[in-house]
Amino acid sequence: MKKVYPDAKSALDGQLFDGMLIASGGFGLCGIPELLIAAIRDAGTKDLTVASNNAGVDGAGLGQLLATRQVKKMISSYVGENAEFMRQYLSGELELEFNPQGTLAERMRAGGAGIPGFYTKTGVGTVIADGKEVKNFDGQDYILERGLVADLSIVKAWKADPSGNLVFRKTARNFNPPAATCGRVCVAEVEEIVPLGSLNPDMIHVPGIYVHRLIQGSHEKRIENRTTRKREEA
Amino acid sequence: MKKVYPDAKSALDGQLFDGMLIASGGFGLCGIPELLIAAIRDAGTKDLTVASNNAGVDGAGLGQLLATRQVKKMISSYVGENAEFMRQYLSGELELEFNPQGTLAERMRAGGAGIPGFYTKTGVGTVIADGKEVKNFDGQDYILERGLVADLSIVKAWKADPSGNLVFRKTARNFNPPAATCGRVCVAEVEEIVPLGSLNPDMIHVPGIYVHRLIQGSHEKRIENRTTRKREEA
Amino acid sequence: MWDRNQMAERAAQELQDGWYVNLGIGIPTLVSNYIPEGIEVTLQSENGMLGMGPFPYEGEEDADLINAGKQTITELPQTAYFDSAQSFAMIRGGKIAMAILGAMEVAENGDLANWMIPGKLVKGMGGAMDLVAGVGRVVVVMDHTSKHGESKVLKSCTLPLTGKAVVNRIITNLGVLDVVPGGLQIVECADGVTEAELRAATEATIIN
Amino acid sequence: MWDRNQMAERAAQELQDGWYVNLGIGIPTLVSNYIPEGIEVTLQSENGMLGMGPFPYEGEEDADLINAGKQTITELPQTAYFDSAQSFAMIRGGKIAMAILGAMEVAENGDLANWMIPGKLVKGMGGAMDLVAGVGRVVVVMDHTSKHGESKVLKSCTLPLTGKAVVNRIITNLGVLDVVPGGLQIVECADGVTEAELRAATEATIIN
Repeated sequence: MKKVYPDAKSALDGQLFDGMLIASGGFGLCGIPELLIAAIRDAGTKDLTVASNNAGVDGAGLGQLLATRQVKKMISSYVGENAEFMRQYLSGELELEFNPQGTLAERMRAGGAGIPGFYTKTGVGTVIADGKEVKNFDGQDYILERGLVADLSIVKAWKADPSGNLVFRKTARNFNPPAATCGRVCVAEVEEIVPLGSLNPDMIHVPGIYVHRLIQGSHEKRIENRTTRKREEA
Repeated sequence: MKKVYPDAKSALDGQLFDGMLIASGGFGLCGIPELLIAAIRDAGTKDLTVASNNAGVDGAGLGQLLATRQVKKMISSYVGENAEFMRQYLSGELELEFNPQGTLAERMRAGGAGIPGFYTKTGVGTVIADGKEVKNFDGQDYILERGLVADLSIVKAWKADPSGNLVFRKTARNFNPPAATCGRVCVAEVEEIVPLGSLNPDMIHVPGIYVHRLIQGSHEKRIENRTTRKREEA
Repeated sequence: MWDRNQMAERAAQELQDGWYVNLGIGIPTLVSNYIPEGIEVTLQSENGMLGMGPFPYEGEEDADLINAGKQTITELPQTAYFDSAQSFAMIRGGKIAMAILGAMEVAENGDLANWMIPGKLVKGMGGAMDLVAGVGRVVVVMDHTSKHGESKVLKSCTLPLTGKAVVNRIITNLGVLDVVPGGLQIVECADGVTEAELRAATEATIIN
Repeated sequence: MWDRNQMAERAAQELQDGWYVNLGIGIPTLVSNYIPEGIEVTLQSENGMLGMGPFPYEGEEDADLINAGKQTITELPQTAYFDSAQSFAMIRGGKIAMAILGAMEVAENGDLANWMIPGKLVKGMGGAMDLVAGVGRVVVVMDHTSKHGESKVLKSCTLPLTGKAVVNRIITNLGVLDVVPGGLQIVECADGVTEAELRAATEATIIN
């Protein structure tokens, strides 16, 4: 069973279909599977529902799929920073389901963990609770949220071994592990594929069982808000 | 805020009371907080409910608290290997709540994650489902299980830094991370406390926010089933 | 009347030694500049980090190291990284002692609105709903009134809620108020602000 | 009639290349000795490990490295360790292709009993209930009859269930049967066992 593919196009071959649900890792432009998103753009798959914390920016990240109008619906917690997104949303071309950020992360984790529903305080008494079951536990109200299972997960990691074990770097980890677990198929884009046995088995963030296909590749890592201090301030 | 205490007794000072619920890490005799268990035995705290995958063996692990009859009830998935446990259980001196192993682990994780209830397929149609709410999602039945929040968690780790960041070794990790998260207070027993900054921040298994008190100490690591192969077999 | 930095400085007085704290975007971010001597707090960034350090020196920015506002930051010796599910597990699970957040409106029962203005640009709640539902204590830092002089401290919120009955304390440019049974209680007035001025700028019921 | 090793060898034929598999205690553990050439499987141990290796050489036992049967084992180049919540997340989430388990009783509708005999010693279900509920395919390996000659392949189980309608295939010392709509279907007979003998030893309905 070889998991390593030569490029994003071949790694996605046979996994894309119109109307599918894709879960993507990444927070803002940090830790996003840019090459896989570009390959989905090139494949032209339509009417996508995409579960991702953010919707990228114009021309980068999921912004690539918004520009081509391949996305029918976003499931996200925060969609600022994307003028084309707002245009499509306000004109009714794009559906949007807001999920609180922690609820979205937990929905992905639950979907991957065989948990079809869980209760959370988050959103009780807000529009997020509309239409959802409310249950009282020990005197406090909670709402039922559903596990999210995607047809495909796309994630970005730092390193992988050929068995699909993944390791992430700093805050580029973010939604990638829960997204990886919730896909019926998971394709990972990594900066470096290292030989089997060279990762510390105590230090694997996503075990290879979750990862079906792998590519090695690099893309420019963009910074949304470059904030610095001057050396003199030290 | 100093988290490091000189010994198990001082680390538990003020945290023990009769009738409390304690969650313990460990699988069999692997990765158990032996020194903390001994200190609870010495403190004589009574009527304990203990959530732990196993109940130790006679004289080791939680077996120490069974011998002194400090435990009123166990919440476990497997309690073989302990004759005194069986004697107390069969004579009605000890209550026992069986949880499927994955349900117990998830109950701890949920309790720590602010999730009061979740649905699982595990145990549907068995005695485990008795008295529990059944809900159908997408044509399949699931049962509602409750998050577990303990008054105190006791865990065993390999390394810690003074801020309470924990790292585990091999399969000694097991229930320790979920147990650590579900306690209102968590005390960790570690083999080595290393200087702040010497753990790789990408490779922390339990972030220090979950850990309130720490001790460094060592105990004999017992092996339940020593299985080997002969060199000639290689 | 307090300026942004004075509000942040006052909010920093809320911190206690050993606490894990989440700071929102805007004025709350400035709170980290005023942490009192002898008080050690660990900052959580909900995109997956405990132990958030200051902005990097110029030229040392790392695209893989950002905070929830997508700003480049640095790590500290006690830093731990984790994924978003784990991050919100600790938020929802009550492990964060306090969140200091901005707001559009606060009501006398502790309702908070800070994520959406219907009919205008909708950016989303991000992690705010999880934070206000999960953390031990919610402190709001905001201007007491809108640009048009209307009170933002209300009998009830007019905007969609971020959380219901979640705010514990309100710190504004005019003073500090606590949410208590029956309404708000004045804790202190800002420098040069009279209690009468604070009351006049507040629509919510003040019970003391 | 197959012996323990032949049953394990037959069960090993169920494995497919690339699969992640969980093997129960007893005969299922022996399956790893018979993995066919060219088939690569990764063994999961539910106490927190993927990529379980063989027993260690004498003197190289590590108390921190055990399997779910608490036996000392070794790791492999692809090994990954994780905690129990993660381990059962992958089990419950259907990421494990197959579990091969022992049983006390199996019924013709796929009910499985393998964790408890009321009134006798009660050890607990461990991870068995999670495994049968979560994995893609459940294969049971057991003796066809009890020591007293009573069939363990029943119309309905008499012991408390581990899972309801969860078994896909039964491999016994007498042969192989599949759970299909309406009952069991004979797949093959063990060496030297006639179909008549297999039928005679089976209480459950056989539909072919």
